[in-house]
Amino acid sequence: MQALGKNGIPTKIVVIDDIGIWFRYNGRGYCTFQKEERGIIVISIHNVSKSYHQQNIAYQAISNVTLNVNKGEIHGIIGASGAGKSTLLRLMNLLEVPDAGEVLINNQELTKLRGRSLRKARQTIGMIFQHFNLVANKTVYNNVLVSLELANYPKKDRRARVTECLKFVGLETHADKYPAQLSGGQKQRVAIARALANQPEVLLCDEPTSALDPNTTAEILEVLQTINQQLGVTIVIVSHEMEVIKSICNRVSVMEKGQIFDTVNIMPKGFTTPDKNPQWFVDQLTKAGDLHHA
Amino acid sequence: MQALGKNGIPTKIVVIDDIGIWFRYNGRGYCTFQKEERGIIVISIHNVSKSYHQQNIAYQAISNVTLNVNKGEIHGIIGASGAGKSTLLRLMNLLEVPDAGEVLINNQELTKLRGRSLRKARQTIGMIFQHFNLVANKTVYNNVLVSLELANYPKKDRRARVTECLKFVGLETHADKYPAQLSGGQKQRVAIARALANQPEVLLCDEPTSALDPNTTAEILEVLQTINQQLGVTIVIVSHEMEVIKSICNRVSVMEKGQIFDTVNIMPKGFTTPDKNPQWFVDQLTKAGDLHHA
Amino acid sequence: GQKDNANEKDGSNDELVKLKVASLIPPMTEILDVVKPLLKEDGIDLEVVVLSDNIQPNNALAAKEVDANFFQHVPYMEQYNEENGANLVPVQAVYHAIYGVYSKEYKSMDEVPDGATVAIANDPSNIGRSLAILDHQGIIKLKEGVGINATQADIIENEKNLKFEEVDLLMLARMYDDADLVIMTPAYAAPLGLTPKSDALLTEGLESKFAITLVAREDNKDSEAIQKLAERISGPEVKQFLEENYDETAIPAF
Amino acid sequence: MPDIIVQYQTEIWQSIEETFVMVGFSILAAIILGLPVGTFLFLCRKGQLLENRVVFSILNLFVNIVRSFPFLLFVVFLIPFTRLIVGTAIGTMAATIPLSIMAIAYYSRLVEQALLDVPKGVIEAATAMGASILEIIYKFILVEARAGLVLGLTTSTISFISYSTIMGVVGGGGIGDFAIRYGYQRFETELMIYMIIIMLVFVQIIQFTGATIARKIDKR
Amino acid sequence: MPDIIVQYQTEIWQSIEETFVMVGFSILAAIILGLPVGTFLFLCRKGQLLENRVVFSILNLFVNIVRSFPFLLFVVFLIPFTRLIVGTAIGTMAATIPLSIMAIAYYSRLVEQALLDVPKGVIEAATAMGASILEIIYKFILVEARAGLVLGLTTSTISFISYSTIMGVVGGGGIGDFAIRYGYQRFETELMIYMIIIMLVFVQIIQFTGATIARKIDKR
Ligand SMILES: Nc1ncnc2c1ncn2[C@@H]1O[C@H](COP(=O)(O)OP(=O)(O)OP(=O)(O)O)[C@@H](O)[C@H]1O
Ligand SMILES: Nc1ncnc2c1ncn2[C@@H]1O[C@H](COP(=O)(O)OP(=O)(O)OP(=O)(O)O)[C@@H](O)[C@H]1O
Ligand SMILES: [Mg+2]
Ligand SMILES: [Mg+2]
Repeated sequence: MQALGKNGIPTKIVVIDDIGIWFRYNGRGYCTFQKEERGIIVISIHNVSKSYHQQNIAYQAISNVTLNVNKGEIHGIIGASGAGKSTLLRLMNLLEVPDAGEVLINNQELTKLRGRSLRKARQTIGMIFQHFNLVANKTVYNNVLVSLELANYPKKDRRARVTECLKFVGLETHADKYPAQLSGGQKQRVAIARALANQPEVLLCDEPTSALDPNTTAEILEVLQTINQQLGVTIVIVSHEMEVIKSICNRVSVMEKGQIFDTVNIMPKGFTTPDKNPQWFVDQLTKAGDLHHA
Repeated sequence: MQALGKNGIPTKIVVIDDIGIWFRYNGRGYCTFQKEERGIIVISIHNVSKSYHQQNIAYQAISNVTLNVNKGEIHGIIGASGAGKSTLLRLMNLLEVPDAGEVLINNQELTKLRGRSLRKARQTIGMIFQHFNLVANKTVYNNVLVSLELANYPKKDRRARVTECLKFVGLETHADKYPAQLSGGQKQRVAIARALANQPEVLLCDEPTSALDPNTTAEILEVLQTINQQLGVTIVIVSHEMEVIKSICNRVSVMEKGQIFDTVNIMPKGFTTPDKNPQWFVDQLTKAGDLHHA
Repeated sequence: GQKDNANEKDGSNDELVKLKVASLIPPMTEILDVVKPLLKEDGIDLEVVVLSDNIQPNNALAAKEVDANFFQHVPYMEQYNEENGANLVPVQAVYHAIYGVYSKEYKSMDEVPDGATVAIANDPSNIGRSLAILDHQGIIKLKEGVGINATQADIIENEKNLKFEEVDLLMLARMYDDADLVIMTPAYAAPLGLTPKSDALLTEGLESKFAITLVAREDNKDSEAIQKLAERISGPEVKQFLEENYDETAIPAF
Repeated sequence: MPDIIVQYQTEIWQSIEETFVMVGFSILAAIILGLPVGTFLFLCRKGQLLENRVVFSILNLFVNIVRSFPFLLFVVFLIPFTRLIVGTAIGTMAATIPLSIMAIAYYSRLVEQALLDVPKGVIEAATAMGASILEIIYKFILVEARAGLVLGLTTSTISFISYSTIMGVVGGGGIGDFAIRYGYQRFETELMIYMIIIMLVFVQIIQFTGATIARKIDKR
Repeated sequence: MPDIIVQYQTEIWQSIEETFVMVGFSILAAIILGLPVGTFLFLCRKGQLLENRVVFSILNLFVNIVRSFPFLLFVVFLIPFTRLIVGTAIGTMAATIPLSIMAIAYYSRLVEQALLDVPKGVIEAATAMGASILEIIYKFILVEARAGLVLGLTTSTISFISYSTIMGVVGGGGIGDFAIRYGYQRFETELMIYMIIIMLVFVQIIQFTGATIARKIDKR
């Protein structure tokens, strides 16, 4: 099957199912949607508002936002600092409880759940953070294991599952290290492995690459894309970096002052993995045009 | 005077002096050098080596590096994480004492100075850091003032000088605030004002924008460029972000494993100041090509 | 005029001889308070230094920081002299504080069961004194000749298997509820409403050599001020005071 | 071995044993009760998981009062309570009661401080993973704070030793009391100095052990 | 006003005054000497500006020994020294000596801790600006650590009050000693409780004042 993408670049459609249209582009596999309505809605936010109170002054962080995230998409959230991106994301797993409105995950009304059932629901939603938030006193292995323990994953299968997840992020040989012994990118991959352990349907990412350098950012984005493509995990990613959003998202919401300004569908443009080779830097610099070697 | 730049874009040569050729390009003023040798060397690093000892294991952070920085240039240092960029910069004002080799600022051999004379020399070298390193318990005004106090700046002129510096970075109205009340970009501008107070000839910047978002990064880069152009301050800027280096540097050293891999002259390509307007995000996203509004 | 007045005042103060006396607890401190105005008439300004442990008053006296002290009996003082090479001397015995053995539960020594606990003070001279009472009354038997220096190790016979608990002097009264027997001075028994005469199972008896005594140093014992103090402290006012306030607990020794 | 130590051998051993009993019970109380009290102090603080002004204020007041009570008076004040618990108010066992209560107050404050050092992000990650409050405490907060908890217990233990010297008042005995009674009251200055040295050696050993363990288990 | 307080008015006022003198001198000593000792402890640490193993070890040992010395024995132990300084070993003034030495050791440890909280970057920026060590201390480190220093002094002051209760031994007097003498020895339980309440009120006032000042001057 050959098809012509919107921009005229040939794409190879692999399969069409009820999730959407899976195709290959530039040697990579993607899933997109003919129509937004076609997708199954995984996360649904209805008229949600959230305000913070500080010294008796209420600050409206999110005002009356409605947003649907479709199954299998990588949904970006971008906007200026303070626009409410993180708050919106944290509303999706009820880390922040909304003042008004509903949050639904897979048609289950999260805002109605309490105690044990809320915790159960949260176990199906992975989350990764800018600063990794690993337990520094647990080994890589145990950081992943704890997520299985919390979900009462069958005891006998835990070891295999942890190893599998670590393999997925390429850290199987680092299982016995502590987070402090890892680089930033490795730490984030442990956090991803931990989030994946319970086979979540959704992965929420708050600035997952903002603490990382460009090399490592590309590394992590690649892992996220693989998760989306190979495991079909829906990803919501908050970032203030245009490059990050453009590189892997197929739908992006732009936020402003606690509201969604616009939501656009885009074609993820991929990322160039910068080389560790110093010549790469020189090439990048000289590519720019008018210059001569010193 | 009209001239044709290397890339064919017309540039307007303003003046040629013994520093180099000053010209306008794209509406901005720049200074470049016909020949590297033409420039007056402000910072000179000769065969410098530096190793760190941790648990009796020596790690060679800088091996036998030689580098000249010319008066009036914005010299970038880029390279992978751990390449030794920060260490090289910190050697320039002897925050790290080299194991071997000499460091000269304005032909003064810094490595020979001790005590008071070293401190005097340091007062002519400004430095700004990734995390600003402001005194959180001093007001903006006092943060700048302290630098004048240290240099025994005439008492009666201090107030005027602090105000002048704060005006330069656009913070004159924030003089009585404390750093915690400022945004990241404002904090970095205070740090710049503090570094400028003693009219330094050189400004050393270690990842000055890495803690900032893109809007603010552009803001700070603009301030640095203005300092370079209006005050003729030589700037050395360490960054791992290619975009940052490309946007304002006219000479760049690429580092690898404690050595300078290459040094190239480039034409600074300027920076787009991202708009706070959310439409800017949408434009950026849609510019990318094949997409439709959701 | 004002200046003169001030001088006059100073002058009158100068005429008074300052006398510092260290003491511990009532009634000792109160006796000193009684003699204070009397000594003023004799041209002596008495300052009472209240300390709260029973080593410091002797240390202070030996170091000439006070001129006398008033809190101890002669054996205790002798023990101090011996251990520290000091030369403190008794000046005037003032009152007998009769050690008594008290019990909340038992009316007589016969009722006291085997293995009863006995609370005694934990400083050496009071340990010795407490054991000596029991020895004297034939309840236990101590090694020959240990006298006031006895410790529990010197008990050679203990028919009732008494168990001794050494507690701070100041805690003895609090132990009344706790221990089967408490051995203490009247000063500590008084707040409990106990007197040696009517409540103690055993007492030392008036012949006790443990009279609370005014103590000074060899070098100042004959000084006029000390002698005046000795005179006043064994005077009728003190006697009257003790009889009125400490009828059964502090019996004048002069 | 100096003669005087040989001479008083039995008593010295006994006093060491008494100190061990008193300090040992205090440590136990600190762990069994001080740890939960400190954890509650932390959890009930403003902005924390179990934010609860009333519980926090009560616990905080308890800790403040016990810690600022002059210890000697505290011991006396507690006598009726001590008698209720151990049946007597004198002796080493009785001495453990006021010491243990002080230990709980003392350690719980250090526990609170150690837990406050746990990055909020870790607690947030735990919540996002669907951990219950008990799981957050056991599998995250206490794990992350363990080095601080050990250091706090070390500091506390040294304080307990210091407090235990006062327990001679109620017949608690112990090394410090021995030093006071034999060394100070019986003027065996040499013996007193040896006892002080023994105490300081204990303190140094505890300090060193605590610091070493804390360093070993701290992987941050 | 309860009768018993009216009755003992003079003595109570005097004991309060004595406490103020003892604690006041301790605070002075803590500031005048504890602050520099703590600063040196910090500066001489590994990796700090004046890294010096010998000085650090000596100061560290001094602080450790004083802090782990049973305070009663410490007071006794210091008598010859006290006599040398104030000419006498008894009375309120004499009591200030051991208290002050304890205060220096106590506060210096808290100073060290507070200074360790100052971000290394600030010190680095100061060095890069050509500040001398003295300037770094006065214009940067102490400014940045000031809230911690005030909180430390608050904690210390409360400890000094607690330690001052023991000073009755050498005739130091003070509220705690008064409570012990009248309340405990003379069984004036009511009076004792009032005195304890007075002490706790003082402690709460100090705690509150210290915390408020620290919050006000903390701009971080
Ligand atoms: N816990 C809180 N208490 C008070 N105000 C808060 C809290 N969390 C967020 N806010 C405020 O809510 C607004 C939105 O915050 P949010 O963190 O969602 O913004 P953001 O878009 O993620 O910004 P950034 O890019 O800086 O992370 C901000 O003004 C912020 O100050
Ligand atoms: N104080 C130190 N002690 C020990 N090793 C150090 C120290 N500072 C730097 N290093 C080591 O020296 C090497 C060079 O460090 P440097 O900070 O100069 O790198 P960099 O190029 O600035 O990297 P980055 O982009 O991560 O800041 C690194 O391997 C680092 O681990
Ligand atoms: Mg955010
Ligand atoms: Mg660096």
